[in-house]
Amino acid sequence: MQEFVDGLVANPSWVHYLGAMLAFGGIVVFGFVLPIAGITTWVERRVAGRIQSRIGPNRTGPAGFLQWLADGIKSLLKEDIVPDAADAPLFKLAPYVVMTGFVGAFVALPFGGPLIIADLNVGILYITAVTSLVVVGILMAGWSSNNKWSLLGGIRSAAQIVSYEIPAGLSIFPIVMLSGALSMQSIIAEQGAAPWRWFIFNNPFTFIAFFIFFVAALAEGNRTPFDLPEAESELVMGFATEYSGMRNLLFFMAEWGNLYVIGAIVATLFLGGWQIPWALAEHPVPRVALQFGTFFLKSYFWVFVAVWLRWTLPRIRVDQMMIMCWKYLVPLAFVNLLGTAAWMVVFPHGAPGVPELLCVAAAVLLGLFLRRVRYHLTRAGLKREELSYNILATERIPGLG
Amino acid sequence: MGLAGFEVEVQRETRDGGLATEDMTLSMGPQHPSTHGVLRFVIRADGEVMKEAIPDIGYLHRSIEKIAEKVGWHGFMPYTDRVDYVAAMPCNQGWAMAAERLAAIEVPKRGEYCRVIATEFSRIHSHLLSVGSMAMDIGAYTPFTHAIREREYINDLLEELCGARLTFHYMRIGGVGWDLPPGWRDKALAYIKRFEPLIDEFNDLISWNKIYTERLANVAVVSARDAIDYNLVGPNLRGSGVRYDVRRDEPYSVYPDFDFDIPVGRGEMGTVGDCFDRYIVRIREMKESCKIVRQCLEKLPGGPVIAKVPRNFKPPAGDCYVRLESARGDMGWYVVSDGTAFPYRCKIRTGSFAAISIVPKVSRNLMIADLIAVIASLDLVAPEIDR
Amino acid sequence: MAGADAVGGERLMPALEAAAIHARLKARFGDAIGDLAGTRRDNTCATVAPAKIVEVCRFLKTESGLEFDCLSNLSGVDYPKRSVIQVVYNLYSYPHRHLFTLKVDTPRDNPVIPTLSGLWSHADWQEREVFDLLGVVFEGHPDLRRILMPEDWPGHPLRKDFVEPEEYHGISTSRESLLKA
Amino acid sequence: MGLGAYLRNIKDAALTIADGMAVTASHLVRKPYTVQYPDRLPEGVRVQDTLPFRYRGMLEVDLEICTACLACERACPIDCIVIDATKDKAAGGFVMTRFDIDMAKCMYCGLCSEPCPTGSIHHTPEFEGADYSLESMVRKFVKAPVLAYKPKKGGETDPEIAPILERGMRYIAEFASAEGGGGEE
Repeated sequence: MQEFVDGLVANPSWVHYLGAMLAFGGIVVFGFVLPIAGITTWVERRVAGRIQSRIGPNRTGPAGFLQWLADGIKSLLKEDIVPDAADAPLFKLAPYVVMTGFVGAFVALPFGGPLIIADLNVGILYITAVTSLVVVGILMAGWSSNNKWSLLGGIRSAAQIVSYEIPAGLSIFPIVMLSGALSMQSIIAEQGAAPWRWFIFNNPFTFIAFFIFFVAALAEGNRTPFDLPEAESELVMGFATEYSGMRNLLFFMAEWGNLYVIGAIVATLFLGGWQIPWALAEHPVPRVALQFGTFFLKSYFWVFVAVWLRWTLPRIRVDQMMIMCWKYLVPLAFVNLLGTAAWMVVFPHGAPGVPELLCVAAAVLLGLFLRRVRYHLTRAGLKREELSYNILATERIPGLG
Repeated sequence: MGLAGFEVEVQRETRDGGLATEDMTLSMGPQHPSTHGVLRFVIRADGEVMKEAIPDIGYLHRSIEKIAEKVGWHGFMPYTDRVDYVAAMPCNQGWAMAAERLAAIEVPKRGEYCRVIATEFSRIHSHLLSVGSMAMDIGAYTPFTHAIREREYINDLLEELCGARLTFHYMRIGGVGWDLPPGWRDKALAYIKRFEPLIDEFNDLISWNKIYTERLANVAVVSARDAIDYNLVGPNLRGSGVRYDVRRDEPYSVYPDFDFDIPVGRGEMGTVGDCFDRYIVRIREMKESCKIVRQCLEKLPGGPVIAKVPRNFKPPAGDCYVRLESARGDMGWYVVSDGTAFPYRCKIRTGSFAAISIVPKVSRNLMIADLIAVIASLDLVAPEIDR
Repeated sequence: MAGADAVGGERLMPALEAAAIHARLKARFGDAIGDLAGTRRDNTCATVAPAKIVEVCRFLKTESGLEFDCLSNLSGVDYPKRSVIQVVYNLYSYPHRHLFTLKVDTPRDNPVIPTLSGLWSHADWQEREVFDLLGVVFEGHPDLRRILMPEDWPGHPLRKDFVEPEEYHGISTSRESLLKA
Repeated sequence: MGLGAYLRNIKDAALTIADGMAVTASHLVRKPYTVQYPDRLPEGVRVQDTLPFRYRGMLEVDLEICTACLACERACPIDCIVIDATKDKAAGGFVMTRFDIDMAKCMYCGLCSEPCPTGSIHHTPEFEGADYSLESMVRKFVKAPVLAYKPKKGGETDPEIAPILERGMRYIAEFASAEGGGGEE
């Protein structure tokens, strides 16, 4: 960045550097970060439609792909009302606090070998810290809109996100212990490309730690079954009841963006990030592209799983949410932490056959699950032409009146 | 409407640390996403835990009982669909039975069979909506769309039978308006064969889900004695363990010809009479209704579907109290006739009116999220409460 | 009470005919009970003096062999010709599966009946509805207010001589028909 | 809550959530059920044509076979049908000057089409009745005063009235099957 600015301007002062950084930041945010949040909305609405026997957006752009752009423009044009009883400054500031929480996390996400904005040596610690800014924004929104439903939503989100930071943090520690460093790139470097070299299959404790981290991350992202702060059927719209127009969109863009951040962190910590099996050292561009592709696929698979969970499970109640965190997730997370520590003492260089065994066990579990899916299909008595494996198909079930 | 009658005295406690806490008074409704129809609850809550939930009804009061006195006996039949538009057929049947009992009209066998088919389909139709919207109130949106998708099939069948999708106006005094159209019988049988496994799929998706059962078990437990005391009827009563169904215990129409059993709450996930029991009784009742419709379609006799009833219908003076099993339980029609062409008085006692009167009792110390579950499990529907 | 034991569903105790029920009532309360009227099972009824309605109902509810544990329906009927408002109680017994109807006549200009909300909890709301729509005052009712109509609604709609007010708080209650002659 | 219950809770949660996800996964491969009304229907298909014969949509009156007997006006519980017919010796029958139906108030109950002797007032499968003003919701069927139809003894001979009458009779036959008991067995 320094040489780039020196080349451009004769004797650059700090103003030029600031301008260049802001310009670069703007390009990255508006060119990459916000479209990712938008594309996640499109993935969610198409998958949700398919699960609910309907189609989902398919009018704007090819297969409805530009739906998020249409929503964005619509929200920009919509009037955003600030209720006069609301505390205006806080009310207006809340969405931007939430957005900084979401966009800030992209700094340390490793999209490829060289493709990282800043390879901080405190990578995962920084991301955990930045993503907890979201709770400040939501609480601010809930309290400042001076509406009882929003207050309830805000308080719920404070209780939820703060208490789920603990199991999330605790299940990151085994990975950090295994890789010996906090920086995201070095965590990935410790893992190999092959599935049995990933940290998830390293030992049974990290296998369980993966699920605990995923559940806790869902709670932090306010995703079902933990979407209590913005529970449509109970609190009208939760903390976002009084918001409208662009402010409302900022909240939900942050929510879907956080969903991608969860996918990215899970892919980095547990699934070997952008590691690809082939070296391809001599031609770097396809190598980086391939790395970026594998990272993208891995994180989007877990975004798909989160969406799939959202359209299957009901919502948990506030007290059950606290019980689940403090009585189930936190103790298990401690067990995993101690287990991994003991594992590293017993097998300093990794147990010989355990990763492969765990990999096979996971494959068997997946097989059982697919058998159960086929059982549901046969029981519902669906004929061949009522099925279609193309998820974007919009053609209707034949034979319906 | 104001808050007259709802003055909730606000308790201000100062706990030991000198910190003053105050109860929050919330008005949930009449425009609220999960009060089914226009219902309003004034809630006094300490944080999330409710101290009191006072229902405030009357927003959908069209005074159907006054309209009955203005339009003739035949003219009131379309209005009975509006008494409970979620399950309209039983209401038609109630009014028709009341008029037939007053004028001692004998409905031909095929007409009674058509009525039973229509009522049982309307019961499945209403239970699907109730079960689907209950899952949505607890937070799962997919079961709602699956339930509504199955409900659309029944809409199409009933649309072909009587020409309307919600307010059917299918039955007439003395029988039913139309006979089964040709080919309808096979479509109905095919639908039942396709629908029964989908109930099990719905159960696997949501009913046995741990989060769902945790949200519903041991919530708002109603004992059998309280249920009878508050005159809870239908699935709400059977959920509390009382095995009572008007179709079997006070037989009317041709129900004695069919055999079906009465599902009762057994407290599988918690205690007998909690929200889960009322919900699971509704699901099992759908299967029973499928059994009845299948037997009905197989034993369908020939002959006319309506008796000769004069267009200017004047039943002899007198009164009658008809009870029939609607989707929301035993619906009582008290009808008085004074021999003229206009009904003198018609009082409709419905299941939801009794069910909402128990909400203040069961909703003490529940959480706000539970109140939504209680409203959904009691299957409250605004038109039936306010009439 | 026996109501709950009917959980098994099979009829625990024999159902009494309306005449038998009426005979026991007559034996107990003498002339406070009118004679048996009605042609079919569902409308066999007896009129009861307003003053005695609470004892009669307590007797019907707690007497072994009767046990009417459910007030199935409570409706008010306005008879301007006899200048009387008649309140009809349809009682039902779950253990016995038998039903009986009581009718109470009160003068139309000042209808007052003792409340039954002490005996059956559902009577509370049903009486409030009859008060709201017909203006019958139920003495001793814990919370006698209008239930369906707004608090300040003039008159009682289900009375035969009710004339709907032109407008309510500025909102007109009628819309001239579009089908002008 | 003993350790057994603790572990059983976790097992129940895991198994039932997995089963629920299996059901939704099976839906990922099923085709949608929804019709893309109104702009992406299959070629040449009009939704109104797919509706069953008995569908009670917007009302329509065939003045050619209307005998001005006012049966429908009496039968309507909402009084949303108004007919002005005066006896006119010169024209030899009733002359109708007005036949209005207020479609805004109509509740599509079908009570008017039942007593009609010739089936002239009947429901059509048309359901798209949205309009810009309440006044325009009033359907005025009589443009110019018309002589009421008198059913002929030996059946209709006039070629362009016969098909209308035949359609009307078929509409009534649908109800007649209610009386006549023409079930398909």
